Amino acid sequence: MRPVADVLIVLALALVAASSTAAVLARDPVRQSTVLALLGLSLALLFAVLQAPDVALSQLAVGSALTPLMLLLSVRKVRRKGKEGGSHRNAGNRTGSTDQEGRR
Amino acid sequence: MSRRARLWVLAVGGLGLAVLLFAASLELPGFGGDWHPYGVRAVEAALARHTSNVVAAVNFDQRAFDTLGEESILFCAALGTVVLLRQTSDEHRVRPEPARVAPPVRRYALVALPVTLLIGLYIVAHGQLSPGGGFQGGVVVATALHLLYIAVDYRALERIRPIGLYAMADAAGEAAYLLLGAAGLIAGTAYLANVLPYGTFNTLASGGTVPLLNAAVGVEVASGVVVLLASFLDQAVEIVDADDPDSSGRNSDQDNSGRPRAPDNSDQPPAPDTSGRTPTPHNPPEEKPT
Amino acid sequence: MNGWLSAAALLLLVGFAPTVWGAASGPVRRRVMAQNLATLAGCLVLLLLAQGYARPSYVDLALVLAVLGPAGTLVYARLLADELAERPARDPVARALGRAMTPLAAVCVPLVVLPLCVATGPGRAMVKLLAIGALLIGGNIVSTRALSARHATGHTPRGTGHTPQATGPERHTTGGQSGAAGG
Amino acid sequence: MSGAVKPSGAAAKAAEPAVWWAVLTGLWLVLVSSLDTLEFLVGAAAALLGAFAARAARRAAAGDGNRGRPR
Repeated sequence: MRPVADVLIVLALALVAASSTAAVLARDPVRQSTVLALLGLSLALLFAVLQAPDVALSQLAVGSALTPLMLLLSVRKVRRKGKEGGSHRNAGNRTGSTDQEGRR
Repeated sequence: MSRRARLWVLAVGGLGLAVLLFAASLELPGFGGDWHPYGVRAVEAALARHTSNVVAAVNFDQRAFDTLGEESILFCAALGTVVLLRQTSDEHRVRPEPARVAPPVRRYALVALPVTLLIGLYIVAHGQLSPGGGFQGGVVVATALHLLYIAVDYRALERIRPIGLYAMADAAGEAAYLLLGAAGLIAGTAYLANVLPYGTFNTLASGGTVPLLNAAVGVEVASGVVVLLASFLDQAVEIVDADDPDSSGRNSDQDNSGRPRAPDNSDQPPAPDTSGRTPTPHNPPEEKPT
Repeated sequence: MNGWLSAAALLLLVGFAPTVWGAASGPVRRRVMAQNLATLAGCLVLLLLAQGYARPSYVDLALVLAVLGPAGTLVYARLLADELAERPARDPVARALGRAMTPLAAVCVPLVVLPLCVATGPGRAMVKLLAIGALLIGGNIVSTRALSARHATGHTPRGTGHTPQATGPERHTTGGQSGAAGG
Repeated sequence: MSGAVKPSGAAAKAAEPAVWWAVLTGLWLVLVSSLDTLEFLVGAAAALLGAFAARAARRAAAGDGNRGRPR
């Protein structure tokens, strides 16, 4: 059992190293968010093979749905803000606007 | 202080830390070994108090005061988020549009929501027996509720999420933890001491105060996360700048139907939607934040 | 005991490790599908670990992941609808994953869960394993569907002046709506 | 399962949470490792919460808010 358990630890550790490096290298928050989900999952697996199921459970609970949700909501707000600011600078007439009572 | 002096201070501090860490690491027990001075004592104490999950015993019994601090961190984080992301006077709310979600996904969410909720409650209730506890289970419960946003739409979530109640539950969970700690003082021992009978080992009633503290943390975390996400969701879905009239297009949730949305306010004429047409900053009336 | 852990290591290597690469490169569509596959593989690895370490309580990890993993994928399907729709499945990996995901879940989950059930023996623990398996398959089918449904009906702009009448689940054609509510 | 029950009479109204309660209690009893009375009571209470959450969620998803606002 011992060698297999060690192999598992090494494997999980390598996965954490790989996914965290990828998370650092990803610059776009949207793309980073999927890598972060994988990083969370790898960390949970690492904690599980290190016999720390409580920590693994925390990581799973927070990392699998909550973190992506908060991250993507923030991205959406920031993008919207940028878009609004941009459209404002361009005198506000966006081309694709399909308002029912045509603006201006 | 000059830049050079600051760097020196940093270097000395870093060097000291490195030396201490190295010295400490020499005394560490071997990796993966069976014996650890702290671990052995913690397990002994946990078993003496009939708590089969030793981690729960450490978190909610032996070092319950630490957990009080951690719980308060989340409480303060939720509080700070609510304050920072509140609706300011130059912002107004738009009504989120109904989402278009494939019917199987919607059906799945309606089935998965109670199941996830139950699993969350199970994790909270069995913190003293198996991996889990108030924090993990509370997060699962909060995620369960948000399935309604993820797979239905935001208005559906808002219908089952009276945010005031959750804010109150958040505070009540925090208060329950504090008061349970005070029970130790009343019983004549220390704050957060385990004063209840320990119960039968490996049953739901074991561990003395551990399950109760778990429940308090569960309530606090679940409602804290709901409140936290509510501020994020409001900002991402409902709240727009008042000086930008173009709240009609793609900013909301989904479904770019291009219909200018009437603000959520009743004294605003909804039909012709003159609300934000002219870009004056204070056109919409003051609305209550959250 | 050894065999379960070996199987977990193997699954970690061939099932989970490639998803890290998939989630870290390529278009958003591929990344989200890799995340979906990773929750499936991770959940099965956790089940195998629980059996391999002879710790029945570790099964709770898999239980939580079985419900939260699909929820995570649905988060992406919901909030990245623009990104998922704008690249119409040009990526071969994403297309292959989208097609293979449901059969993969339907084959791999029983392949792992049924031996575990045999090893556990009849009882409530076995029913728990079966419930986890059912949640896992149902969740994966639905989340895969959500990803492809987004692609099909993501952003057809509706007629102007459409009043929001959200009474009842909106019926729109996404093709072949086989009810796949898990459990 | 959801959406199948149209709340017409009192019995129909009670049927949906009852079914959910039974299912969720069964799930709880499957999840736990050892059974005793307290376990069953806690499970039943949690399942009750889940049952009402299920109904509230279905109504919130189906209705536009005027029908059965579960506040």
